[in-house]
Amino acid sequence: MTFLELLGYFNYWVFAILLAVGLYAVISKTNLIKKLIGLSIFQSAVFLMYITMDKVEGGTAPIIQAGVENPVFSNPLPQVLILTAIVVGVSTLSLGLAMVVRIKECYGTIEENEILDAD
Amino acid sequence: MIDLALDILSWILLTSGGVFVLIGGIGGLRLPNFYTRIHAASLTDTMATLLIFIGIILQAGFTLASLKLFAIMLFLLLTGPTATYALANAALLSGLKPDTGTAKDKTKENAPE
Amino acid sequence: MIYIFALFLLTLLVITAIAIVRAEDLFVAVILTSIFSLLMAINFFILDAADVALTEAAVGAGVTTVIFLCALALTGDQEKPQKQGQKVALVIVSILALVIIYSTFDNPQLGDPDAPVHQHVAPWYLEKTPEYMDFPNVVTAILSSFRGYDTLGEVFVVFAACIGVLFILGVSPPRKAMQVSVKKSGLRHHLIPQVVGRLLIPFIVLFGLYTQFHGEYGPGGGFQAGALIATGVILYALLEGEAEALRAVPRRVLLGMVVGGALLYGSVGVVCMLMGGAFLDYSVLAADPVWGQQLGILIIEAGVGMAVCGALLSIFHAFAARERVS
Amino acid sequence: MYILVSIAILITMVLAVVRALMGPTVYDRVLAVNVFGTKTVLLLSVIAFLNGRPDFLDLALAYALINMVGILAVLEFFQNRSQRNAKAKHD
Repeated sequence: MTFLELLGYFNYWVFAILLAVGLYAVISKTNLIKKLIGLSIFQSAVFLMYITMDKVEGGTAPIIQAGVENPVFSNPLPQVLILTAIVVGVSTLSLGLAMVVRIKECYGTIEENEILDAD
Repeated sequence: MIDLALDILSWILLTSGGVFVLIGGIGGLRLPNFYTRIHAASLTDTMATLLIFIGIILQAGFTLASLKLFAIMLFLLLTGPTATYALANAALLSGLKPDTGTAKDKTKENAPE
Repeated sequence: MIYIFALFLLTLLVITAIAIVRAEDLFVAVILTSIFSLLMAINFFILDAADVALTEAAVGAGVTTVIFLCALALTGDQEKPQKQGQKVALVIVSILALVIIYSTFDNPQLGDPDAPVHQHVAPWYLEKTPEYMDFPNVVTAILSSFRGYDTLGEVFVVFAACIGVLFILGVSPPRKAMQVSVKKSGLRHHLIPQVVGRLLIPFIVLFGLYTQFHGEYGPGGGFQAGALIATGVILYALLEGEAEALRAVPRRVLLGMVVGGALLYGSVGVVCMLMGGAFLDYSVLAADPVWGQQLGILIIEAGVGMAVCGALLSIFHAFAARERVS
Repeated sequence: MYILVSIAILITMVLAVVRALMGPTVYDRVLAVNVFGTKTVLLLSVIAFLNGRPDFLDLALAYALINMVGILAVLEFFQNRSQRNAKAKHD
């Protein structure tokens, strides 16, 4: 396997590393907002994987141009899935943040271990 | 003939724009404190934006794309200096002194209002 | 060549992500998140996903940052240093990353035209869009017509999340406000940002409307337009104070937009059924099936735009109002 | 030619990210974000021409319009935080 062929997998590696970084924040940080930031990194990693899958060598974005012979287009389907997922991601993220705000008001802290101690 | 002249002109503009971008980046990294850094970054930003966009517009010719490019250039020229102004003003108001060299994240919070 | 750029940018993405997780000041983490979002958008653009990149731009540059900042203002922004459990977590996620990297060698390479993803329905969508809808943007066609059920579901998720935030933050806070201080909110005493901002807001809203109605021909659509217009109103709130923005676009209107947008989408489906077609089959809406498709897509994109814009703004106002009270 | 310019922009982006990671003040980080945003607009415009699809300039236009919103929001909230901290210290 040549070096250039290996580079064809680079996007997937970045996906794996981002996934790990996000998961690390979610499971090891005690601060709830940091957990949510980690969750959004995790989410971005998944977006990146889907968008990596849609690429076709030599293709362009799937918007049909007039007067181009035999156009090659990237796959539009993953794009549709991710497009909606980004907006949904923001609204669910803010739902999480709203819960964190309420937790802060009830417990006076957003550190997970202190909340567990207070219970 | 005109085409060649336009090409050469746009290449010159693009290259000099690239040089300005680089100078701004290096200045933003290497200069010693915040106010010198903002100076380096904002001035070169404006210049590079002008040069690069005029360069691309010359390449694009008279199309819808060049109209959009012109709009982008206009908005960048409006927002870039504004953001820099707001930033420098906020820094000054929060008590970051222009002449004391470097400051850490924490120190300026107990600086006088 | 462009792949080498992507390599560069992806490496930066990883570095930024690690820095975000390591930052102890949550404020810094949020600032770095905006760089992360910019990098993500460029990567999407390089990977040919113009619509997705526009969505990421519209959402990531303004709305996400503002909502995070509002939450930080309410919860405090310093992270306590950790005591234990980090080593174990690090080992677990490293193993996970290695396993995923090992498994990626079975994936098709980047840009492989024979990959299984490109064989199933995607070619059919690309082929049939000009015939059924007669407009160039295949992404919009799939989003609003071929997979209209999905999008309906997503709109209702946004709607539900918005209702959830309003329920959670709508209750009165346990401790009453200690002193009612009229905060000098807004960048009111900064003349230059205010003038330029006022100049920009109409253009942002105009550009939002352009993405809304040009979505069939270029990158854009309801989701992007909703986020862009919401960003414009948020800019107004930053400049003039949140109460002023609420006076310009009252909460009733926002809730009406959320509910009305979602209902508009659903009712188009019902009208399709009444006119003898299947749910969300727009071909029956006009005499010519192509026109029917275009009409249906126009209406439901408007519904999506309204719902998203209203939801994001309601969420923003819910957080901001909380800050004013406490 | 476009490639040379985009390489220059990319290098500047790296430098800006380094500045954003190093700090030391929050203002330095915000400045880095601002520089990064402008460079993103430039890079997107150049890439659109490099790919031969100049009709995708919408993305650069979106960033040119709304990049300032994030910066202003950060400044606004940072000032509020400084005021809060000063008040907390005063009490």
